Amino acid sequence: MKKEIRFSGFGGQGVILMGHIFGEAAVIDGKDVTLTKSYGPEARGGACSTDIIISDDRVHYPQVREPDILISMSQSALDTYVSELKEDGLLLIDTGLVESSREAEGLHATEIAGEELGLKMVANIVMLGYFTAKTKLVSKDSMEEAVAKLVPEGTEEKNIEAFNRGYEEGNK
Amino acid sequence: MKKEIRFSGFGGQGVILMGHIFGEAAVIDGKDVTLTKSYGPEARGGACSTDIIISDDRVHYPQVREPDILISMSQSALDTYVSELKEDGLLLIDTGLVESSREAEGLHATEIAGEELGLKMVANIVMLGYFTAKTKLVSKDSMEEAVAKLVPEGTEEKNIEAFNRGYEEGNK
Amino acid sequence: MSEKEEDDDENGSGERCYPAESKNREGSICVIPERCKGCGFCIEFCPVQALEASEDTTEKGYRPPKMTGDCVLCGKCEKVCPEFAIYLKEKEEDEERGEWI
Amino acid sequence: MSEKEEDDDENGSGERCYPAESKNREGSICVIPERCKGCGFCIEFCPVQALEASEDTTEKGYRPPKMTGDCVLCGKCEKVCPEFAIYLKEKEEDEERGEWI
Amino acid sequence: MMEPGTYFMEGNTACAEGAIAAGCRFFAGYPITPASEILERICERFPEVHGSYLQMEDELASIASILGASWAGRKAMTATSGPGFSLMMENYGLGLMTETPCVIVNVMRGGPSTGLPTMVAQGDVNQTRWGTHGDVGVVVYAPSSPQELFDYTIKAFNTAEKYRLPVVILSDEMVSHMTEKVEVPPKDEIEIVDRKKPEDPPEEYLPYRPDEDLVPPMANAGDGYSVHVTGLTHDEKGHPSVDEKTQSVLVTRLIDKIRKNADDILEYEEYKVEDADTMIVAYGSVYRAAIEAVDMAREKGYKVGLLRPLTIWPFPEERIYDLAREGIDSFLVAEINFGQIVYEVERCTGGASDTYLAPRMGGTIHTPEEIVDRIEAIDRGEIPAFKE
Amino acid sequence: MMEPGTYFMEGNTACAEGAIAAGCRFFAGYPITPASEILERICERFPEVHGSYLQMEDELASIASILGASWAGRKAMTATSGPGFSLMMENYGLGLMTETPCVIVNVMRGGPSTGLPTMVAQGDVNQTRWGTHGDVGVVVYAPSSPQELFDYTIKAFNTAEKYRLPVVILSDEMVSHMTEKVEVPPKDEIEIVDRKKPEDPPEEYLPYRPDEDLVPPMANAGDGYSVHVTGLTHDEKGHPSVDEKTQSVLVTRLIDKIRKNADDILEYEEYKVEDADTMIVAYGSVYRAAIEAVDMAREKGYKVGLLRPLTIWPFPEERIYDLAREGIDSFLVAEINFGQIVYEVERCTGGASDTYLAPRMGGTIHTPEEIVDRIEAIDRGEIPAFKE
Amino acid sequence: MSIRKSRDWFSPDYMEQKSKKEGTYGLHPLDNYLRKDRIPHIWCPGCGLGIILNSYLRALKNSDIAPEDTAVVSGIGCSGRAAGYVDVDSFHVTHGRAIPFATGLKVGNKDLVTTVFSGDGDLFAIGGNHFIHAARRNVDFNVICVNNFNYGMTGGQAGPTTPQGAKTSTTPWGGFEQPFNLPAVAAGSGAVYVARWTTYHVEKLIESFEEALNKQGFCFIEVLSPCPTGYGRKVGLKTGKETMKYYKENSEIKPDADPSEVALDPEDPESKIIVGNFVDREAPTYQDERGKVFGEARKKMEVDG
Amino acid sequence: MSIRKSRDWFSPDYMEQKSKKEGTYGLHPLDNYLRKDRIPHIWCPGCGLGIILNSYLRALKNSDIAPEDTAVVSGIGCSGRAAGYVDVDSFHVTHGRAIPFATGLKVGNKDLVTTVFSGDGDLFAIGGNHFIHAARRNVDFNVICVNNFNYGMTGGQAGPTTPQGAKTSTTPWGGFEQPFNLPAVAAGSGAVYVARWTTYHVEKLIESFEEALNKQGFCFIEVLSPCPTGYGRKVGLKTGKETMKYYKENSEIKPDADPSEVALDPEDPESKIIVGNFVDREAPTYQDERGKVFGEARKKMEVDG
Ligand SMILES: Cc1ncc(C[n+]2csc(CCOP(=O)(O)OP(=O)(O)O)c2C)c(N)n1
Ligand SMILES: Cc1ncc(C[n+]2csc(CCOP(=O)(O)OP(=O)(O)O)c2C)c(N)n1
Ligand code: SF4
Ligand code: SF4
Ligand code: SF4
Ligand code: SF4
Repeated sequence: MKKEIRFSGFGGQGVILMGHIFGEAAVIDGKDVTLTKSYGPEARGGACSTDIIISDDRVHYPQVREPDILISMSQSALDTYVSELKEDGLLLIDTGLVESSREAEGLHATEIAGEELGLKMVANIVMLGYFTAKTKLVSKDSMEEAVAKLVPEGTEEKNIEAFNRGYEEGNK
Repeated sequence: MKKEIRFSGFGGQGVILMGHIFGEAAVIDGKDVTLTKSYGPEARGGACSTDIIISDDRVHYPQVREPDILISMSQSALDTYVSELKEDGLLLIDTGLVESSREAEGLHATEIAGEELGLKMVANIVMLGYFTAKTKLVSKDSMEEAVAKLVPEGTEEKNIEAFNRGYEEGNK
Repeated sequence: MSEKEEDDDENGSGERCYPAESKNREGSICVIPERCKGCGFCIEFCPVQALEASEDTTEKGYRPPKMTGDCVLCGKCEKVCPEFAIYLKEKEEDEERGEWI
Repeated sequence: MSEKEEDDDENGSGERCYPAESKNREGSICVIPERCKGCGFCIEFCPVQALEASEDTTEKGYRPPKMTGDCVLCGKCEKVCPEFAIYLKEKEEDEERGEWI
Repeated sequence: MMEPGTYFMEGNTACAEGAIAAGCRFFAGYPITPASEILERICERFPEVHGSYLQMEDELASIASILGASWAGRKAMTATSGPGFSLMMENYGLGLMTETPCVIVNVMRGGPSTGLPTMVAQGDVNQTRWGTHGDVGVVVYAPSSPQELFDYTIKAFNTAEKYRLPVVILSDEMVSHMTEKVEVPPKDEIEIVDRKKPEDPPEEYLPYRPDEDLVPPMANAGDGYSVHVTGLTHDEKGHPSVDEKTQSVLVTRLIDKIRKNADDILEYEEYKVEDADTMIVAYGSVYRAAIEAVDMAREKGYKVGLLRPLTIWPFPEERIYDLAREGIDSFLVAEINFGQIVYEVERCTGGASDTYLAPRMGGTIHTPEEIVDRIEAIDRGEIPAFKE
Repeated sequence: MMEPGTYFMEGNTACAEGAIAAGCRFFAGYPITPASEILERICERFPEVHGSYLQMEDELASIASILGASWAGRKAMTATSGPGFSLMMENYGLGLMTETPCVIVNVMRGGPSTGLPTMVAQGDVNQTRWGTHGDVGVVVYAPSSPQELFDYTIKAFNTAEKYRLPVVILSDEMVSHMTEKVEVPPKDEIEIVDRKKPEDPPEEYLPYRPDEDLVPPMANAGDGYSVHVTGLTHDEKGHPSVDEKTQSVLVTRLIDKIRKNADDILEYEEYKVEDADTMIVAYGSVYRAAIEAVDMAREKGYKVGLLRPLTIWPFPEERIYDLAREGIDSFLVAEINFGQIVYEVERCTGGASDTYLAPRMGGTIHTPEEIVDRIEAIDRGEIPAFKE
Repeated sequence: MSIRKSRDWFSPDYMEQKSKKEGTYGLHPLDNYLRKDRIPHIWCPGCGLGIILNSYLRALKNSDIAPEDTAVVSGIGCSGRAAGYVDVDSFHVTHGRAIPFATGLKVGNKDLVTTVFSGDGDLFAIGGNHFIHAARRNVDFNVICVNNFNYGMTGGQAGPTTPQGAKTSTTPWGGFEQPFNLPAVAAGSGAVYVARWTTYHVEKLIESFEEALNKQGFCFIEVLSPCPTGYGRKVGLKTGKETMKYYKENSEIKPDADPSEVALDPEDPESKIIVGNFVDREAPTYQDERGKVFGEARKKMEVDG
Repeated sequence: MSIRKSRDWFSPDYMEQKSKKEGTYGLHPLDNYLRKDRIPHIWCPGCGLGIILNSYLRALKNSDIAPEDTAVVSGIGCSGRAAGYVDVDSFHVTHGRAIPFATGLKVGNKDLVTTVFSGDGDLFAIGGNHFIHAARRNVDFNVICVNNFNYGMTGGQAGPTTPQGAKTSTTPWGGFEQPFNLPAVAAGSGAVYVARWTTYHVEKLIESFEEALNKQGFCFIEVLSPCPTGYGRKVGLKTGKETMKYYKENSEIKPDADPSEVALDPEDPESKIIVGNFVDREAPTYQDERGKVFGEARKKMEVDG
């Protein structure tokens, strides 16, 4: 098994964190995983993305070229990256923020986070839950462990809740 | 014709100037000439020397190894350099300051300068006059021109006098 | 505050101009939305609170200012704007009052 | 000034020591000729002009100081000497006067 | 030190952790993309391990202060990128001349000049060898992953201590900003080398008299040896000398110290070399594309192997020489520059193989396909052999 | 400018006079042995020619300010030796990246580090090419006499202006401190090249769009072109870009600018090459020993010739390649270092000849006898061919 | 070669023509001074740099100086990007070297009104030596120093202006170094004009820039500026607006304050940010002094033949 | 490995043994502090450097500090050769970098009483930035700056302390730059101890060096020193003696003078060389401050687990 995944959105949505949580979980699961990100001259603003390659064997070439899975949390991110998605690739979106002409699955993560959970900030974790359920690339347990480890101190519970909420949606 | 010449003495005697005057004269005479000097970490003190190679043809290798002519204005300079003088080389010394076990010609330049001419400083030029007469490597005219050009402004006359005094001695 | 009327987009650049007058002077405050990064300086430091963030967001997700109050044409907003996104356009140039441009 | 007597070269190092006394103290001023570069600082700044350049030159052509006057063992010369070529040697070390070493 | 275990760690973080594991307790630096995370990690971790962190006013100061700290007995490191590395060139030379153990990390980004600050390149490879004035012998490691950044930072400290010199870790933006699994072994499984101390008492100690391995034992400041250290040409006592002989003895030894110990220092890896007629040469992040390129090319029927220098300097020159004589028809050097190591490869083949370059000016690393395309093009005779 | 005529002049003085003759009217420097006399001569002469002399606080400032002055339209120069040259490496890169015409003199002395400040060496040869981070194309002249220092300083300015780059004059202590006959030609016999100015009006001018010769015309500051100059990767407008393509186009052009114009820039001399089977390669002061060595060796019956690069970079690689194939059995490189140019020679021979080194660590230049001895030893098979 | 006389191109007429052709006529009044194709700039939302650039361009516009007689030199950093946005001859050089580059530029062409626009890190960390030497020499240019209390460009590390105790990426446990008091360094090194303002004080800033543009000699203006991304975030001033408000509420204008007494002391909650034009004195510039000596030298040479 | 405890070797006993063995016992009382095999040093006749070294060694001898706890760091220059003559751990580094090297040395081993002994060019031309930053940080070491008004080692060129108007090898027509007032630069950057003396004031110098050796924090002592070869020769003070006499006649001791008011003004024949200990204050050192922050960090870590 080897998959290329791109998490994308705009700065501030916690897109990089998504990649790190997923990567951490993959390591817990004993996979080989490589995370890369791209930087521009701006300190802030613009589309932003994290790329992950996960594999049972050693990942050599580290760059994602044609993602198997693209997660888009913003319209501009979708517009920038969708053309690179593999033909039979999986596209996951925040349906509240993004419209896609290409077939996509998703949920309104921002709304769930903001309205149901009362913390808009955790939309990325909701999406991660959804993504985990949809892809089954890593175990739920490892993801929860990784979430708890990497989110800011004191917000663990809320984030696990968010993760499970998204996971639920993904399993529907 | 190609000759290697070393002017030596201690710092402050104007040994470097001797080389420059001679070199300048050689250029006026249309010779090829290369002057080199060696530096140490000290700004002042110790034995000091100027090396000249004069030739009718192009001087390539610039360093003097076995001088044909050694001029020594101080004992320590003589002691340092005399062993390098060619076997049939010519040794010229200030007889008042230097004692040589090897055959040498010379004059008491410092005394002539100080007592006859009233300016100890011009001992080097007295010696240059002597040297010019003894070696005939360059013309007297060119030497006089070079002396006038290179000595400090206002001292030209005194120096030409010194030169001629030494030249006279050398022709004796 | 009540919404101010907005001038036509005169030059096709997307800019929005809000007419205003103060004492003997007439002019407008123009906003170039696609330059705005929503820092809110213009709104915060307007001495008469004439500006407010608009509801609509730019392509990059920022909410440029719009005029809702009575602008006194002081020019503070154009000076504090780090984005060259808002400026004061005078109707007639008045030599004597040149200093407030 | 009259020439002072010179101590023996005690240790074969070529140094020259000139005995002196002042008040209750006895000692000598020693010169290590081969270190001297003839700057003349000791001679110039001796408060009692006890030093003078000697006639004989060192190998490098410098004229080290010799004592010709009445040294008061003040230690100035050893402090202004840039060459560590002159120093004050006390006959008996007097704890209380340690500071003038 | 970190608890042993498996971590998901960024390359720069792994480098900082490797340094701490190696015993580095002095770090001086000046921020620069893409090396800043090394500084930042050190800052976070140093209180715990009682290390001294100094954020200096510039890179000149950073390197000068790690040399000072090394003489105070600390294991010391600095980290920078191209522009800062260029500023370190004078004191890199001082460190080499005074045989001062320390580690310099250069995370390469696009050059020349300010270039592409946030993007990968490999343009400083020859600078590590020739960047300072005068002749020197150097040791440079080029890791390819966070794990190797961890491991080779430890190794760099060990080599620095063992051979008394500033060792360079030549990372690149891709390797340093990549996050991967890093295994941190238990403390007692990590080999740590410390500098040789003198066994002679001070009155007999000659701070620059080498042992048989050409390395002189080193007394730290404060050890009571009253060492004198100078960037001037110096004799075994450490005293300056303007003697030509002293110069020759000293500089020859500095170079031979590396050359004659190359067997111990040199590291390279090979992949599928047995039946190969074409060898890719690649290092750093490009190695990771090259290894895939080998397999892809082999699928297409090309007999391709891979030589990957882990020490850039010393360079595996003899190995290349031998390969060239043992049936390798061509070497293809893939590097993110306009040709640096390729000159060395071409020289080492002695004309017995053809040498080709797959250049790239910086921004991203080669794709494996790109390297394979190059192999095919060479095969079709479309690419002239490398000649500048 | 000096009156035309024949002078007895020190190398450093000749260099300063060459600069003045070339139109240099801005000089910034920081004293260092053995280059200080260049500064001192400039200081003496600049009031007369209305030049601007600045004694800067260090070498970093010196080179930065000549780049600034060049953009102000001045012909500008700085002079230093190894330690200062090492400090200039970052801004040497800026000058190359921004295509700023100027001249840098490096009078080599013994290295590494402070080394032998008052003595000759040739240890900075590879530094001129690889000393800054990233890939660059460079031009470096190595004169051998005061006359050549005069002539090649003028040429360096011309090349700098013509190809828009900082050109290096690599002198050495021996050449710079030697006094010889220097012929100063009448003004109208001296060729002076000035930078190309744009012919386009400002609104059409693209400051980094090259002409066919790969060199873009240059508008000075104050000319009304509103140029933007940056050390970042930039497009033809001069605007920064993080685009890989832009990087590739720019850096490739910077290197090709030299490579493709090498026919125009490259200079070397040969001596008694016709029937030779052995070639000495030497430059700078060592060339002067080598030329005598050729004659001495020939007297002993050896068929020896001499190749002397006057431009070190670009290097006469094709010529060596050809010689190696046309019957030269061996090349003997005599340089005052532990092997720098010898690597290049060995590479260029492509294994068709053997390459040998006559090294020297600094202090004095080779004697002709020493070189001849080396030739004899090679002949007797006592010296292994150069392989590091 | 046929170079049109450059001066024509920058005439108001020419500017108008140009902007009309580009369809930007009637847009922002500073657009003619900006490289419009590079706007919006890369600076973060809420960053103060745009305000300072805005003020500088206004000052330039207000002054009588023709843009083609003007040059801007920047080092590396967020602030250093300023050179890339001004539509005059502009130089974005290496980190820390803006001042010596500007020295060469100005000494090379005395008619160029030259401004160094750069960051506190660029000018006082890596570039500190050049600063004090240029001030000592009194080279005739202006230095606008954007002080955002950290290295913005590289991710918010501590620098020589970071207040003691502040948390930054390289002082996660709090800073432990004394910061520089920049006006004191400038005045102590010889600057003839020394001012400090914040981005809140735009009118004063414009005035100050104008004064500097018109003044001979080494002029220094420190501008405190919000960096919400790098610095603000970590010290509890999350947005540019909060920082601007902080400046508004905590500044005290004290013209002619002794520069050595205007150190910022954030640990003292009572202390104010002292702003104002602290120094404005006359002194011969480097160029004047050199001109004098060289002039006399030439006279002497003539006399001596 | 068997390393004898180093402390024994420097006991007075050991020193006596050593010097007796070498046959130098009874010679110059400072010989045990000198690398005798390198004496005579390379400095010119009449150079003041030997006096300053002499004073420094006397101060060291007077202090309670054991030589093996002492380090000397020099840059490049005639002054920089000092490190080569003191028989303690001594470092002769690159030009301008003595201060950052010493920073690493001192921070690396806080027990080493560290002195930077270097020239005005080394410390204030090429090394100026490091100087002001080390002073700002208040790193705990002493800086002895030999000011001979020029670059001696390279042949008497003008530097940042050369008086305006002075003729040197690079100002043959007279200098045209304002020199630094070094005590002001030091005090302004944060030095806790600032003094100036001349080589004539040997007793004061020894006292000052002792004070600095015993003080915590960044201490700066400027020593005016004759350089007959480089500087004196060209300004009419041909010998060291003449310069020393000049110092004697033209100095005025003004302890506690404001450092900003002690600039040397040789163009004013009335003006005096103001000497004295100008600043002596207490302030926490860099090491103290970092220790505090790191200590607290460690506490916090423990609490946080
Ligand atoms: C020689 C060198 N060292 C380090 C850097 C990395 N660097 C770029 S900008 C910068 C600091 C910028 O800080 P400042 O001048 O305060 O500007 P700001 O970004 O805060 O506006 C640094 C350290 C560099 N480009 N070059
Ligand atoms: C990088 C570098 N630049 C220049 C030099 C040349 N250099 C050696 S000493 C010196 C100046 C010394 O002046 P100062 O520090 O005042 O000491 P002094 O010799 O006067 O005692 C210079 C410029 C050098 N060694 N290294
Ligand atoms: S000040 Fe400018 S950028 Fe900020 S909100 Fe107002 S218009 Fe937008
Ligand atoms: S000790 Fe004092 S009195 Fe005696 S010679 Fe020396 S300076 Fe003169
Ligand atoms: S990082 Fe700071 S200084 Fe840089 S653009 Fe952003 S807010 Fe401005
Ligand atoms: S040149 Fe000057 S400073 Fe150097 S040793 Fe001679 S007198 Fe002393």
